[in-house]
Amino acid sequence: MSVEAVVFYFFATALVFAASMVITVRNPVHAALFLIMAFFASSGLWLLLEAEFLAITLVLVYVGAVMVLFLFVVMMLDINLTVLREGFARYLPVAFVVAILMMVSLGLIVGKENFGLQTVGPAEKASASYSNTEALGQVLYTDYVFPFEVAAVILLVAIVAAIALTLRPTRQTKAPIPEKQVAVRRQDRVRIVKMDSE
Amino acid sequence: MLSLAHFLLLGAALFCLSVAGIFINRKNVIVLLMCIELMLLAVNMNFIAFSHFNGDIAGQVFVFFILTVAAAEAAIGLAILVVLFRNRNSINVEDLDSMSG
Amino acid sequence: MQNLCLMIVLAPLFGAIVTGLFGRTVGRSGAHWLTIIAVGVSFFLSVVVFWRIVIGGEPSYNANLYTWLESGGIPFQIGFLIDELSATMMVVVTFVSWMVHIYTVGYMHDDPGYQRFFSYISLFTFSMLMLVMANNFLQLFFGWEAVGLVSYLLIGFWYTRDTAIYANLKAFLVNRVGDFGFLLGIAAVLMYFSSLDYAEVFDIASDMTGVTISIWSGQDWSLMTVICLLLFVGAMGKSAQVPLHVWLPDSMEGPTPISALIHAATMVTAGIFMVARMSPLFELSTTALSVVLVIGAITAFFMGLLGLVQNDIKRVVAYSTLSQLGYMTVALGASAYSAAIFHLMTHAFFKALLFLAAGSVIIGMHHEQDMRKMGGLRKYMPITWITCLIGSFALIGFPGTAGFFSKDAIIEAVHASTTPGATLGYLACLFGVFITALYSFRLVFLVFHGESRMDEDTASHVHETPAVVWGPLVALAIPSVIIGAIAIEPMLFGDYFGSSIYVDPENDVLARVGEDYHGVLGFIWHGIWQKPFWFATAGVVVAWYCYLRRPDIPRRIAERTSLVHRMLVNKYGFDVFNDWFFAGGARGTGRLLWQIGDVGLIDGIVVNGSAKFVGWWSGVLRHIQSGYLYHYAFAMILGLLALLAVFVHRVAG
Amino acid sequence: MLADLPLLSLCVWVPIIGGLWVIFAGSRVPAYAVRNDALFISMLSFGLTLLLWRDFDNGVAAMQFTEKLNWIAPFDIFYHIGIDGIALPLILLTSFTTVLIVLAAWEVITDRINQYMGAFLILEGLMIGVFSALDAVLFYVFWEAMLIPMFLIIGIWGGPRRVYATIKFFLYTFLGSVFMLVALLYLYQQTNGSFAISDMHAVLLSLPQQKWIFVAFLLAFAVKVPMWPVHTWLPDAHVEAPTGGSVVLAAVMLKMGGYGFVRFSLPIAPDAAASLNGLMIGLSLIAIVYIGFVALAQEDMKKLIAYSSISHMGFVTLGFFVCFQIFAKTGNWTDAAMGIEGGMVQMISHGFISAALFLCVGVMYDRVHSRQIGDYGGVVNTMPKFAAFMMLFAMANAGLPGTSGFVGEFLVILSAFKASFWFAFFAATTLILGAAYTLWMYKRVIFGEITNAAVKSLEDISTREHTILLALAIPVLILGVWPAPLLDMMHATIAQLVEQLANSKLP
Repeated sequence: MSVEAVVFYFFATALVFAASMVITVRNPVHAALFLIMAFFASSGLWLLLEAEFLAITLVLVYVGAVMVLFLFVVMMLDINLTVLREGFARYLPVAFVVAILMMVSLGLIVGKENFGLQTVGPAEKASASYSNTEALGQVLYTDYVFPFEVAAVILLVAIVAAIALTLRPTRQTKAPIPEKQVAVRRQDRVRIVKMDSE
Repeated sequence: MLSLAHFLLLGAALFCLSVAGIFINRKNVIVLLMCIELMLLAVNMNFIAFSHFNGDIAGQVFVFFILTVAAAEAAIGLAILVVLFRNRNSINVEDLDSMSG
Repeated sequence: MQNLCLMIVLAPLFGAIVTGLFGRTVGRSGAHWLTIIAVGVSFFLSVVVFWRIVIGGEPSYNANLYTWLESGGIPFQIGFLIDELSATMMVVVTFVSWMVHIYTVGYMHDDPGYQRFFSYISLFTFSMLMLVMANNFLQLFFGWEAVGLVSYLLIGFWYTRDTAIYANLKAFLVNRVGDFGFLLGIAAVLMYFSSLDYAEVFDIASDMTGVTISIWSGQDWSLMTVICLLLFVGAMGKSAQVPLHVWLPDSMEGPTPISALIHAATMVTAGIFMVARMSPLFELSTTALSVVLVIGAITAFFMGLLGLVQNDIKRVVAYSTLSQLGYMTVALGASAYSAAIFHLMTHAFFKALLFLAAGSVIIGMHHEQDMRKMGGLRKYMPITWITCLIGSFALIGFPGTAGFFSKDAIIEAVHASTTPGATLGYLACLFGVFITALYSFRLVFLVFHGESRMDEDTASHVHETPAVVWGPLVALAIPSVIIGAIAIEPMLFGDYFGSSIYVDPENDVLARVGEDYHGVLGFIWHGIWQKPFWFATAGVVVAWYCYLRRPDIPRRIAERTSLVHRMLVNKYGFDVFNDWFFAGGARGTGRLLWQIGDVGLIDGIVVNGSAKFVGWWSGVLRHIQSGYLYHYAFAMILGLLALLAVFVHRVAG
Repeated sequence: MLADLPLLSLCVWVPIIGGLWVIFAGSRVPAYAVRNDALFISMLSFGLTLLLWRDFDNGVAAMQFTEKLNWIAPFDIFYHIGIDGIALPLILLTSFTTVLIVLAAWEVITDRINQYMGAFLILEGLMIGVFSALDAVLFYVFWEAMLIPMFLIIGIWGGPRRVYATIKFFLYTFLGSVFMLVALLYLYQQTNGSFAISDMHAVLLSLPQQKWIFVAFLLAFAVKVPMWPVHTWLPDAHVEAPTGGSVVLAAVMLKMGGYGFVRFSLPIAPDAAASLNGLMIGLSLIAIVYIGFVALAQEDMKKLIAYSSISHMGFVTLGFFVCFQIFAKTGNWTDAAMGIEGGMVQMISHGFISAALFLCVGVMYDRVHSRQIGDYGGVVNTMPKFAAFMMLFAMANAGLPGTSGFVGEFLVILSAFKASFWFAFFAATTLILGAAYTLWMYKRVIFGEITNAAVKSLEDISTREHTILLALAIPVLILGVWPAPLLDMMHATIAQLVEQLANSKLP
C-alpha cells in the first residue's frame, strides 16, 4: 500500500465518520463541529488530488466563515431539542433503506465497467513548478471572467439579502426619507412674516 | 494505486449519508442545512476527482463557483431561519405548512 | 312605359315615406291630401296603362329595371311585366286603395295615429303594386312579404289592444308558413330553370314535364307537381286557404278600412293572382290542380258555414271572404284562371263595399260591432243600407250583379271540369251558394231590418255617416253592379288575357262553358233557370224566415244541434289546436332544448362538467402539496432514486 | 402623395396607436376630451377604410394594397398584409361599427371612459389586422391579441356574472385557437418553412393530413362562429358584456370564424372539406333549427338576440359548405359560388342587424336597467321613434325582403335547394322560427299597454341614439334593395376561391 493510499483511507474514514456523526448526534452544536471535521478531512483529500487552492479555500471559507455562522445561529436560537428529535428512530429504517439503495445504484455505476471509467488512466504527475493556484487563476480571470463576476454579484446580493431579512427596524433608527424631502415645497418650510422696520 | 473509482465511491457514500441525514433529521432545519452542505461537498469531491484524473482544470473552476453559491445559500438560509425563529419561535419544520394545498 | 310604371309604383311609396317620416310636419290634412293625391295619380296612370295594354292592344311590356344582384352566374333582376293580367290587377288595386284612402279620412277621423295609418296604406299600395307588376319570382316574393309586413303593421295598428297584437303576430307567422313553401318553390324553380324571370321560366316549362325530383329516397315526384304544390303553399297562406286560414278572421282586429283593402280586396287575392300568373306551370301538373281544387272547395264550403254563427259584423264578412277565396281557388283548380281573376275583380269591389258598409255601420253605432245589438238601422242609415244591400246581392250572385256573372262562371266551369275532385268542388260551390245567401242576408236582416235592439243611448246618436264615408260606398256600389255585365264577355270568353294566362286546351273548361254563351242577357236568362239561383233564393228566404219572421228558430236549432253548433263556434278547433300544438309545442320544444341541450348537456356536462372535473382532480392532487419541506425533499430524493434506477437499468442492465 | 402611403397599415395601426394614446392620456384628461378624441380616431380610421374601398379594384382576385416587411427573419416570418374582396367588406364593417360603439358609449360609460374607448379602438385595429394579415403568424398574433381587449371589456364593464362569462369566453376561444396554432406550425413544416398563407394554399397534402388540419382549424373557427355545439359561450358573453362589447362581438368577432373558413379551411384543405361537408352541413342545420327553437324560449332580450345570432351564423357555414354537395350533384362549380356569396352577404348583413338589435337593447337597458322581456311592455307608447327603428331591425332579423337580412338567407336557401331539398327545407324553417322569436319578443316588449312605471317614464331616443340607429338603418335598407355593389366586390375573389376548391390538392 502506497503512502497515498494510506493517506486516502485515513481521510476517507475520517470523512465518513464525521458525516455519520453530523446526521446522528443530538445536539446541533456537535453536529456543526463534526461538519467542521468533515470539511477538514475532505480538504486533506483534495490536497491529495492536487487541488491545493480549493482545499485551502474550503478550510478558510467554510470552516472559518460558514461554520462559524452556523454555530452562531445555533447558539443564538433557543432550540427545543426534544421536539426536534422526535421521530428519529421511526425514520431511521427508511433512511437506511434509501441510503443503501442509492449507494448500491451509485456503486453499480462506479464499480461496473459501463461508464468508461476505466479509460481514465492514472493522473499525470504535475511538474515541480506547477502551481495550482496560478493555473486556476489563469482560467478564472480569462475564460471564466464573466461567471466570476456573476458569482461576485451573487455573493453581494446574498449579503444584502441576509441583512435585509434579519434587520429589524427599531424606533430608534433615524433615517432620512428622500421622497418626502424631495416633495417638500417652499410654503411648508418658510414663512415670510411682514414686520415693521424698527 | 488510487483510482478515480475510489474517490467517486467516497463521494457517493457521502451523498448517501447526507440523504439519510435529511430523512432522519426531518424536523431540524439547521441539520437539514448542514446535510445540504454535506451533499455539496460530495459533489465537489467528484468534480475535483474528475478534474484531477482528466487533467482538466475546469472541474476545479466549477467547484470554486459551487463554493461561492453554497456560501451565499448558507448565508440566506440561515438568515431565513433567524427570521423564521423570530416570528414563530420555533424551527420545527412541521410548523411550516402555510404552502399546504 | 318604364317611367309610367315607375311613377305608378313610386307615387304611393313617396306618399308613404313622407307621411311616415315627417307625419308631424305635414300634419293630418297634409297626410291625407298627399297620400290621396299620390294614390290617385297611381290610379289614373294605371288606367292609362290599362287603356294602352288592354283596350289599345299594345304588346305586353316586359323589361328589367336594374340588377338586384348577380350570383352564381344568375342575374337577379328587378323589373316590370305589364300585360293584361297585371294591368287589370293594377287598376283594381289602385282603385280600391284610392277609395279606402278617401274613406279613411272619415273613419280614422279621431285616431291619434292618423298620419301613420295613411303612411301604412300607401306603403301597402306600393307593395301590392310591386307584387302584381313583378316580372320575376324574386320581386314577387318581395311584394309578397312586403304586403305581409304592412298587413302585420295594420292589424296591430291599435297596438295597445292585446287581441290586435296577438292577431298580427298570428297573421304574420301563419303567412310565414306559407312563405316557407313559397320560398322553397322559388328555390326549386331556380334550380331547374336557372332563372327567376317569368318569361324565361314559362318558355321552357313545357320541357320539364318529364323531370322528376327525388325527395324521399327512392320516390320520384314530378318536378312540376312539387314546384306547383310548394308555390301553392304560399298562396294558401296569403289567400287564407284551409288550414292556413286561421289568421284572416283574427285580422279583423285592424281598423275597418284595412279589412276592406287588405283582408278582402287585394292582399288576400295575391295568392289567386300568383296561381293565375303561374298558370303555365300549374297547367303542367294535374295533381297540383287537383289539390288546389280540393283545398278551395273545402275552404269555400266550410268557411262559409262558420259565417252563420258569428255575431261580430266584421267577422261575418271575413268568413264570407274566406269562402269567396275558396271559390276563386276552386276556379284555379279547374283551370278557369280567367274566371278566378274575374271573380277576384268583382269580389274586390263588392267585398270592399261590404266591409266599408260594415265600417260605416260601426261608425254610426260608435264602434259597436255586435249584430245582436243592432237592428232596424235602415231608417237611420239609408245610404249605407242601400249600398250594403247591393253588395249583398252581388255577393250571393243575384242575376245581373257583378257577383252573379263571376260566381256562375266558376260554378259552370267546375261543373264542366274533369280535374280529379271537380265533382266535390261543384257540390261545395253549389251548397256554398246557399250558405252565402243565408249568412249575407242574416247580416242584412239583423243589422238593417227588424226591431231595433240598440240601447237608448246609442239609438239617440245613430245617424248616417258623412259623405267622405258614404262617397266611396257609392263609388264601389256602381262597379259592384255593372262590372260583371261589362267584363264577362271579354274576360271569360274573349281574348282578354291574351298570353298572360295559359290554359292547356284539354283543361279549357271556359271554352266549353263559352259554347253555350249567347250574350249577357242570355247568360242572365240561362242563370235564372239554374240551380245556383234557386239555392241563393232559398238562402235568402230561409234567412228572412229565421231572422225576421221567427227570430227564435236559430236559437232552437243551435240548441238541438249543440255539438255542431259548438264545433262551428269553435271554428272546427283550428285555433285551439294551433295554439296548443304549434305555438305551445314550439315554445315547449325550445325550452326543452335549451334546458336539456344547452344548459344541461353542453354547459352542464361538457363545459362546466370538465371544469368541475378538473377542480375535483385538483382537489385530490392538492393533498400532495402538504406544505412540509421534508415531503418535497422525499419526493425529490425518491424521484432521483427512481431516475437513477432507470438509468442504471438502461445502461448497465 | 396619398397613393404612396401604406394605407392598409394605417388602417391597422391608426386605431391601435390612437387607442393607446387615449388610454395613456389617463384619467387626467376630462371625459369630454376622451370622447372627442375617440370619436375623431374612429372616424379617421373609418375614413381610411373608405379610401381603401375607393381605390379597391373589384375586378382583381389577387391581394391588393399588399405590404411586406421583414419581421422575424430567421423563421421567414413577415409583416405581410393585403386585402381582397372577402376581407374588404369585413374591414369596412369593422371600422363602421367602431364609430357607432364610440357614439353608443358616449354618456353611458362613466367609469374609466378612457380605458373603455381605448380598448375598443385597439380592438378595431387588431380586428382589421386579422382581416388583412397574409402571414399566418401575423394572423395568429392579431387573432389572439384580439381576445385581450375583449376579455377586459366584458370583465371590467360587464354585468354581474361577468367573471364567469369572460372566463368561459376566453377558455372556449383559446382552446380552439391553440389547435389552429398547431395546424399552422404543421403547415409551416409542410411548406418547407413558409408562413405565407398563399404558400399554404398551394401546398399539396394527402387526405388524412388535410383532415387533421381541417379539424384543427374547425375547432378554432367553429368556436368563433359559433357553431353548435360549441356555442354556449356566446349567450353568456353577450348577456354580461356592455352594449359596445355585444355589438362588436356580434357584428365583427363572429365573422372571424366565417372569415377563417374561407381564408384557411376551404383553400388549404379542400378535399377534407369535401369529405367532411356532411358534418358541417349537419351542424349548420342543427344550429339553424335547434337554436331557433331555443331562442323562442328566452326571457332575456340579449340572450334571445345572441341565440338568433347563432342561428343566423348557421346560414353562413351552411352556405360555405353546401357548395360541395352542389358540385357533387350538378358538377358545376359556378352554381356553388352562390352559397359562398350568400354566406358572405349573410355575414355582413348580420353584422349590421345584430349590432342594431344589441344597440336597441342597450338603449332600453340604459333607461330601465333590465334586459328581461317581462320588465317591458308597451314601450311604443312612450318611445315611438325607437319602436319604429326596432321594428325595422326586427323585421330585418326575421329576413324580410327589402332588408339586408333577406339577401343572404335567400341566396343560401336557393343554393341549399340545389344540394338537397331537405337542406333547403330545414334552412327555410328560419323563415318561421326567426319571425316567431323576433316578433314575439317585439310584441312583448314594444306593443301592448304600458305595464309598469319604468316604461311609463321612458324618454324617446336622443339625437345621439337617433343618429346611431339611423346610421345602421341605412345600410340595412340599401343592402336589401340593392345588394349588387357588395356582391360585385366579392365576385372575383370568390370565383378564385371556387377554383381552388375545384382543384384537388391531393398529391
